[in-house]
Amino acid sequence: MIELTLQTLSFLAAALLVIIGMAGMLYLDNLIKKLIAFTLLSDGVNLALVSLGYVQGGIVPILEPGASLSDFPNEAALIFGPGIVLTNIVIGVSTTAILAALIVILYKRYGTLKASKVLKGEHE
Amino acid sequence: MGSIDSLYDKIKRHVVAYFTGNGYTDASTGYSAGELQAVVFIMVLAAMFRIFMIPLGIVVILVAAIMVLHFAPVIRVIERENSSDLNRVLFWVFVYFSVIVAVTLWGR
Amino acid sequence: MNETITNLWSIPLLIVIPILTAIVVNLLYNRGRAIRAVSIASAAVLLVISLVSPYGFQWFTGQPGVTYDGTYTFNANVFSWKLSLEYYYGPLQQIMISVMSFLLLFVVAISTKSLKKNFGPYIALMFLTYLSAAAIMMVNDFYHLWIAVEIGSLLVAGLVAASGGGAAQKAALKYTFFSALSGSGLAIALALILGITGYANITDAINSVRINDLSGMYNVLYVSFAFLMLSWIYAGGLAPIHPLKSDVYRSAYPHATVMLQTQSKLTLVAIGLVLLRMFGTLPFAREAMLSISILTMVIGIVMALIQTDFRWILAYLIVSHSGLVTVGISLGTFRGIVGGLFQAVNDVIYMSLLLVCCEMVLYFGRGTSIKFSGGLAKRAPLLTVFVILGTLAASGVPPFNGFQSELILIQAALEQGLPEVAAVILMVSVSTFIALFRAIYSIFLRPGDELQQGSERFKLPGTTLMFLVALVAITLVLGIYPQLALNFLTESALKVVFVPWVP
Amino acid sequence: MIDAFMTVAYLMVIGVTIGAVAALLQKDLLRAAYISGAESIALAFLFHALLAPDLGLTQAIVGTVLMPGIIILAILKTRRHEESD
Repeated sequence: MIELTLQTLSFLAAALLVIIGMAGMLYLDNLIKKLIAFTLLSDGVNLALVSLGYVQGGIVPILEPGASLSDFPNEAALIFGPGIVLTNIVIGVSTTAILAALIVILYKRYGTLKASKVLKGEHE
Repeated sequence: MGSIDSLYDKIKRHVVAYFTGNGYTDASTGYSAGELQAVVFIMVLAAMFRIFMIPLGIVVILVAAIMVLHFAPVIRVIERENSSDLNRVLFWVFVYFSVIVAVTLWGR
Repeated sequence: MNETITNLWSIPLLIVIPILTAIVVNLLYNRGRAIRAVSIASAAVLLVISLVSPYGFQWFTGQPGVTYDGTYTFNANVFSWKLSLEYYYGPLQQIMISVMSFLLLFVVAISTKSLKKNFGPYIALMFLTYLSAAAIMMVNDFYHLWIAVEIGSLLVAGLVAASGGGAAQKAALKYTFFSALSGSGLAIALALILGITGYANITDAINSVRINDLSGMYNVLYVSFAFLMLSWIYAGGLAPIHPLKSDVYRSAYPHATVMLQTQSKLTLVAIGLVLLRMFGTLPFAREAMLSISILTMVIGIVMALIQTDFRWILAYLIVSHSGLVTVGISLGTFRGIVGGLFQAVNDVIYMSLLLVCCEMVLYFGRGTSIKFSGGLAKRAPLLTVFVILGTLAASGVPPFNGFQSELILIQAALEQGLPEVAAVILMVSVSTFIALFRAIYSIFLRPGDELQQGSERFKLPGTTLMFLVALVAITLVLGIYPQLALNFLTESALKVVFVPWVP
Repeated sequence: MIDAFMTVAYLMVIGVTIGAVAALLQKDLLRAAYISGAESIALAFLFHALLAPDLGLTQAIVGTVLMPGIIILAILKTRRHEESD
């Protein structure tokens, strides 16, 4: 039996977010909905990466004045996940902006937001 | 595919479609060349399974031959599966990813 | 290993000059002549830098710090530390980036001449694409690799969408939607590798995997391998994602496709070498890479055979020939890697030749569909000669460069005891000829309609003519003296095979 | 104090999941954008609870203002309700 700590729960939430995002990107027919599903997917990945570094009962990895140096490596949360996530958030924003711009352009051209009409394959 | 056509029916339909169907067009040379190439490619790749086990290679070649005869114009199947529809590509990527992870973990 | 700083100027310049050019070109609104001058000068500077640059490393955060009393904390030992974020410029990087700079120079010259409207942002996107490909080629840490791949995929979408037309915008939207999966996968792979080894640097990660006993954690390594390979497939346009990538190649302007295909070939080479260095010793890793490459070659060439549009044929041929590049890399032997890298160089050159010819067919006002055209050979005989030379080079006919690299690849496949792969490579080169010659016969050689018959000849623009002549000269020179390129490639291939931790 | 903090964190784990589903089930796209912003607030709090306060701040700004802002701009330029057919 896995203990239901905050880390396990947030891994679970991250997996659910990724699955919801993928399902939304696959099954929803509206382009804006697909865009929202994409942001949920990247949120899920971010959450997974952040909870990788969590330490049960640990402290924020900032060395405050007066803190003991010997306990710091054992207690502090790992920072490699957050280092990647900060970049991933920025990349997510820029990708969202480009997708939104393309969706607006395609709406002006085709007059619809339905993915089944706009994103048809070329060979059909 | 609950098709009850015999092999003769398939080949006959194929041949008739060549000579009467849409008539001779610019595309038909490409289609016939592509069909032959695809069949040869599939057989050559099926023969590659001999590097694991020679009996496995024989079985895979036989299975490939039966599959080729079943999906008679192979090129049509390939063309349909190559559509750039987003959902179709996503589906193939999921299949691919699971196969890669399964094969690599199993091969260990 | 002792590493010395021998290169403090050229690597930053190769990154900074494209960014500065992109900003300046964006600011020069509606001043076509100024944009042309700035971009051509900048591309020429990039070509010169990539040709004369010394080999060496560039480390970030390597500067000495300043203390309160004005002295420096400078210490000679600072330079003996191995810093994590690292770029490397070596012979492989030199030849790849030089070829790309050469193509960029002429592509910029052609596009500033042929586009009529305000094209500043378009040229800026072109330079940024160059930047991302150069960064992916030089990088030696996973963090920058991830960022460069992400930037590159967004730039591909931007460059395609800027080409206009509904098909181009649809292709861009699909490609960007997919970057969600690929980018997140690459981030997860990076996090897993960091978690296992503790290093973002590829050299340190490989050393850590070799030194420490990771037998209990092979599952994690395999998952990160799979995610990294997903981004390899996505960025290079290999098998399951090739419909999106061929859409992209087909719907951009042909001169933009020159940059796009160069970028994706360089990405394939760089990430493929990283995969081979990091995961090459894992069982079944190279087999997975090899099967993807063979599938790409086969599906690409079969789809190219049945297309009825010259641009579609070229798009699928580019996909199929990227399979040729990766077959060599994923064979993993010295000869295979040399063949793959050489094929990448050759492929970029002869595909550019064919793409520029395709652009000229569009420019003369004829469609590229092979159904409703014909008779162009009478009115543009020079273009016909060039396109036939490009076809011969692409299908591996002896005096041209395609022959040399395909010969090396076939030898490598036979050495490994895989005659089937050699047969597939041979058939790909033959089918390339068939697919291209169908289009050339219909567009150039077949007698055209009476309405399309005219008396006056089409004249090739001067820049394009220079570009075509230069490309044909390069294909001939590399075909007759392959050592000119192989000298650059052998050292890198040896390093990858025998000392994979050295960049 | 700690227990209250952790209880809220557990609630936020549930809130993130419910927010994600609720955002995708809306017919009104504008409301979907707002709900995805609310989900981002929960996510920011969760980052804070997972000992990454800097990421919590970034996510709070980016996820609640910037991302829904971009999506709302796109909705204003296109249409507010999903097509029924």
